[in-house]
Amino acid sequence: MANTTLQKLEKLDRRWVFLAMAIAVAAPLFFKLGLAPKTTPPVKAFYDYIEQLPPGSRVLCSFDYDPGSKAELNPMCVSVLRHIMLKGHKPVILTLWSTAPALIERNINEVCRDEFGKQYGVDYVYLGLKEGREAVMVAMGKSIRSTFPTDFYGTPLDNLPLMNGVENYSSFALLINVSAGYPGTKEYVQYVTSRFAIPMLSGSSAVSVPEYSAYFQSGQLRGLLTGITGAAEYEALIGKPGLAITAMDGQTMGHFVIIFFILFGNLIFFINRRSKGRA
Amino acid sequence: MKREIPILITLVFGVFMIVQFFIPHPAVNDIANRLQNWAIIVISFSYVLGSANILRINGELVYRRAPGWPYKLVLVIAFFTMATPGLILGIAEGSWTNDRLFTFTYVPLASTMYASLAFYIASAAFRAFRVRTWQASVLAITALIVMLGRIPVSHFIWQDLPGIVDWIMGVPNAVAQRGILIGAALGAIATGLKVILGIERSYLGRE
Amino acid sequence: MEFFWISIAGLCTVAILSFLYSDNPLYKVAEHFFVGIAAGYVVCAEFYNVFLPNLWRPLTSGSDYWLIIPLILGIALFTRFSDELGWISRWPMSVIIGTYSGLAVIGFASGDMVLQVQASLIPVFEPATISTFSSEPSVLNFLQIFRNPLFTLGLICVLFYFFFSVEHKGGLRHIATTGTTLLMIGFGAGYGYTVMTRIALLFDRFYFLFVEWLKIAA
Amino acid sequence: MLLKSASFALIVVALTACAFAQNDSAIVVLGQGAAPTQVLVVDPPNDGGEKLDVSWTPTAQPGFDILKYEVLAAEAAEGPFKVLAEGDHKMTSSVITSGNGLRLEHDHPYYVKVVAIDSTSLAVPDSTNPDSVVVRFEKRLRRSESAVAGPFVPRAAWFNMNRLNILLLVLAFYFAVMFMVRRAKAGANIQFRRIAGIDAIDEAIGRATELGKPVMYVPGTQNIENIQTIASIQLLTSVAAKAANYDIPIIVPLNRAFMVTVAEEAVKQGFLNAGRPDAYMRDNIRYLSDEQFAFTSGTTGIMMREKTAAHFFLGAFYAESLILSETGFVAGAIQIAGTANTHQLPFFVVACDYTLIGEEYFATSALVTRDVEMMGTLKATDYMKAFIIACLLASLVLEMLGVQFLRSWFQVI
Repeated sequence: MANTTLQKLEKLDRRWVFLAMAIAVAAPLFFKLGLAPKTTPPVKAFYDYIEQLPPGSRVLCSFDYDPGSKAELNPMCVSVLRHIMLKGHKPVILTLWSTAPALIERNINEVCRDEFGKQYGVDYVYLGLKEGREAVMVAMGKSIRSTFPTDFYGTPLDNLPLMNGVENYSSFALLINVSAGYPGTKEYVQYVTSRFAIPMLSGSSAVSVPEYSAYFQSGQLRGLLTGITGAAEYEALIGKPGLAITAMDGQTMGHFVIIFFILFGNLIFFINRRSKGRA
Repeated sequence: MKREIPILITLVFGVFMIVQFFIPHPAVNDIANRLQNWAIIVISFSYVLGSANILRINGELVYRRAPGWPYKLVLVIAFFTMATPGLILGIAEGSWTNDRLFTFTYVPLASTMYASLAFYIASAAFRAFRVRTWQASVLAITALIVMLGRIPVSHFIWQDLPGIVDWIMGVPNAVAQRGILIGAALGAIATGLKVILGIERSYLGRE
Repeated sequence: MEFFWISIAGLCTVAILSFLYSDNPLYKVAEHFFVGIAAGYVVCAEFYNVFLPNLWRPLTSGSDYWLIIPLILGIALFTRFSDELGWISRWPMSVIIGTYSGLAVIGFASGDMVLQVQASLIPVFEPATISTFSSEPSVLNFLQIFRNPLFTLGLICVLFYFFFSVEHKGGLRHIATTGTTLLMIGFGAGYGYTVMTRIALLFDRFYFLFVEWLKIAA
Repeated sequence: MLLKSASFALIVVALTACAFAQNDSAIVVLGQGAAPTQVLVVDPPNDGGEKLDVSWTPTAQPGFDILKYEVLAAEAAEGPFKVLAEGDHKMTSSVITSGNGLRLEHDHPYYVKVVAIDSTSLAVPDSTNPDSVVVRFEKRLRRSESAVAGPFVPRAAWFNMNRLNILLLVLAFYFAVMFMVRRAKAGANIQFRRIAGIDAIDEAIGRATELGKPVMYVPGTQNIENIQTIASIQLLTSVAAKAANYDIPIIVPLNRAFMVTVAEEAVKQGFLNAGRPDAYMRDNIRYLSDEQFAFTSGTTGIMMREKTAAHFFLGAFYAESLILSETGFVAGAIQIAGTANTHQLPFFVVACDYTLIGEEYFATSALVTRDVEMMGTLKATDYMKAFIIACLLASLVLEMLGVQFLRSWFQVI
């Protein structure tokens, strides 16, 4: 009897699994837990690097994600911009993902223009999208002006005071890449940091964190925001809680559900295998 | 003519991309930079080609009244709903395409597509994640520790857990990733060189 | 008006999620609409961000007539649609392939091969880790002792797994096995972190559905 | 502390600048007072002649509260000078490059000067009361300029010596590849260890044949310029040939329009190699969508509808790997995966019957096709790996002895 139930469970319609997942992740929206993560070394290194830059430093930001990875990386993009603004640094922002320009423009307007009241062209610049992936990264090492003749709004770079004197990577104190995949942090490490002397920080989708950990360990990355948890730690560090911290409750529940499913699935598997063996 | 010129073009572009790394002299670097900027433009065209191809294929299906053509028609209509006002009025903030169409259709559609992966990962965890070998058990144990250690309640479970996960990520994981990176790099370098030198030409197809 | 558009977004979300129950026309409409919108958006994005600033303006203003070459190459890509002229599209294809192959050789050589090897050229053992552990015994300090040995000897084991000239027999099998174990730890970490990403994306959709759209949760 | 003083200095500069914006420009002092002495300009080696290293000695005279330094350059001794670099009072050197409308080019002469900026109090008559003898003290910025140094001519290098190590490694690798390929072509017996993945490929096709169901081959989701895709296309020809031998269809779903011709050619070639060109079906090479998830659901749709019995996921994969491999697992198909995209490997390892990890994937391509070219390359890659392992072993000894020769040799930039 018990065995047949377990055998049925092994072939359970996956829609029940879907439902369990949905309930677990959605429940914290109705019953708040208010969890906040503790800072981990890669996130602390990310935060510290921006903190120690002299105020007014020019920072090159490449935000490479799309609506599909927005949930994880938009909080990072917003927090990075906030932190840069809080420290009085001057971001020059671009993207290599063709569906990113609108998402990033909204963040820039919300943070730089509305929240901090900074002046476009003087305190921050949005270069927009350039297609070409690695080719763009290397081309910017020679001349940002020939790669980006105008900014996102069609203004020639010469008319933007912040771009005055900007030639290539050497005009920047730091490169920050928020990356959902290809092209992103791996390519910036391969084609930019090992070619042009510019320190780099990365905010990465958690999927790529294990791989980028090797770059962080070797010093090719000076700091690493590790997925949504890293984004939440970073929000806590800069003192501006946002969506990433809100997400921590659902995150916790979701992890528990997956852990449960792995253990439970294997338990059934082994019990069934043993009973089959006896039979 | 049909094979030699493409191989020559690959050689020229490939060689300049390599030598510009070693030769800083502007005589070489300026040409390499120009070639790069050309490549950026051609790549951009290739994306438009991709879109045009989607349109062509689906338009044809609608024209032929192929099975499921009404859906293809939805696709074609969606294309023009985005592209027409987008090309005329622009896609910056403040435009209809961006503030309405992109924000309220593209963004939720794309993010939900990716979000549904959470369900598949759950179902895969339950139905496909089987610890049948010792390799899989090492993988499973690490995965469980990492998942537990990366949630805000981890230090309640065991105070050292977050630190252990930091160590796993920073040491054994980094070592494994490094090994893979080095191995993959060698493969990539070999293939890259062979493509440039015209030894590897399967990308050209068969004549 | 705002609620109307948010409801459209809500409908899109529900339409895609409905696929989890079973494939249905609503999902198919949403999916095709999505592909069409995406294709349309890419055309606009390329037009405003690359075609106009990098090609059209410099060309028409006369600042760089050489750009006629990538223009022709770009247009030549479209010969792919023709059976007789399709071979012309290999020229621009070769531009793309040549560029990426050349860049890849250097990128992988400097970024992944040389610098990653360099980071493991460290002493095999750090005596200070022992003294730290003996003065302050803890699990974490114990683990730190293995840091340098893993980065040097451990890396050799992983590389040996990818060494195809020697059969993994006898004592060598243990080296390869250690390599595989380390690889599996890496993949386990990968699994855990991917779970993190996926759940983050899902939570965001629920946040949208219940908080921003239906406003039934706070 | 450092940060505080730096930001304080900046605030002082900003406030003084604001307060006296309506006044005449700052006072300029030449070659004395706070002016830096001994401006040294060096042309850095290994560059394209677009940089100059400038260093200077701060004034030895006490009593100056220097706020910042500016480095200026010009094409002529008499100017106009442009500010190319600036920094706080602690700065004593800087690398200058093009900027501010001045282009630094190789083989052109440039003149350089360094300006120290401090604030000073200046007595001025009280302008509100012209008859008064009372003076006010105003704080003003004072610019103390060094003597103009120059001309300096940056030279462009024909080789970046810092990158010699990479050139040597790439060249050594290249010659090893050429040498081994030549040997392979000459018929030398090149031996490799057994890779279980190769047997797995045959087994998978055999299983599909038993069931009489089609094979599915997904060559990744990236374009042909991706090196993984290129390797996958080579494997595709072999897998297609095997499928043709057993007379089972091979379905290739694609998510790049570009890939259609390439995949068609590869499969056609495979059928030709197997002597079954007649069995080739163009309709089985299917371009589904450029959009990742439309492609994924299209591919899983094919799995469900056509009950494909063997799945090959070989190439560059992203998020779709999970759905593809799970759907295949549940459908009971035998699955072989191979990718160099590390982050997708866990899902393949868990849900596939055999997974080719990273370089194993490229090696399999060589061993399956028995292509002398690729076999030679694989052998050369092994030599390179042996070299790296040797370096790691050597460094175990060297580093313990405190010799860091190897580590510095592997330095880049």
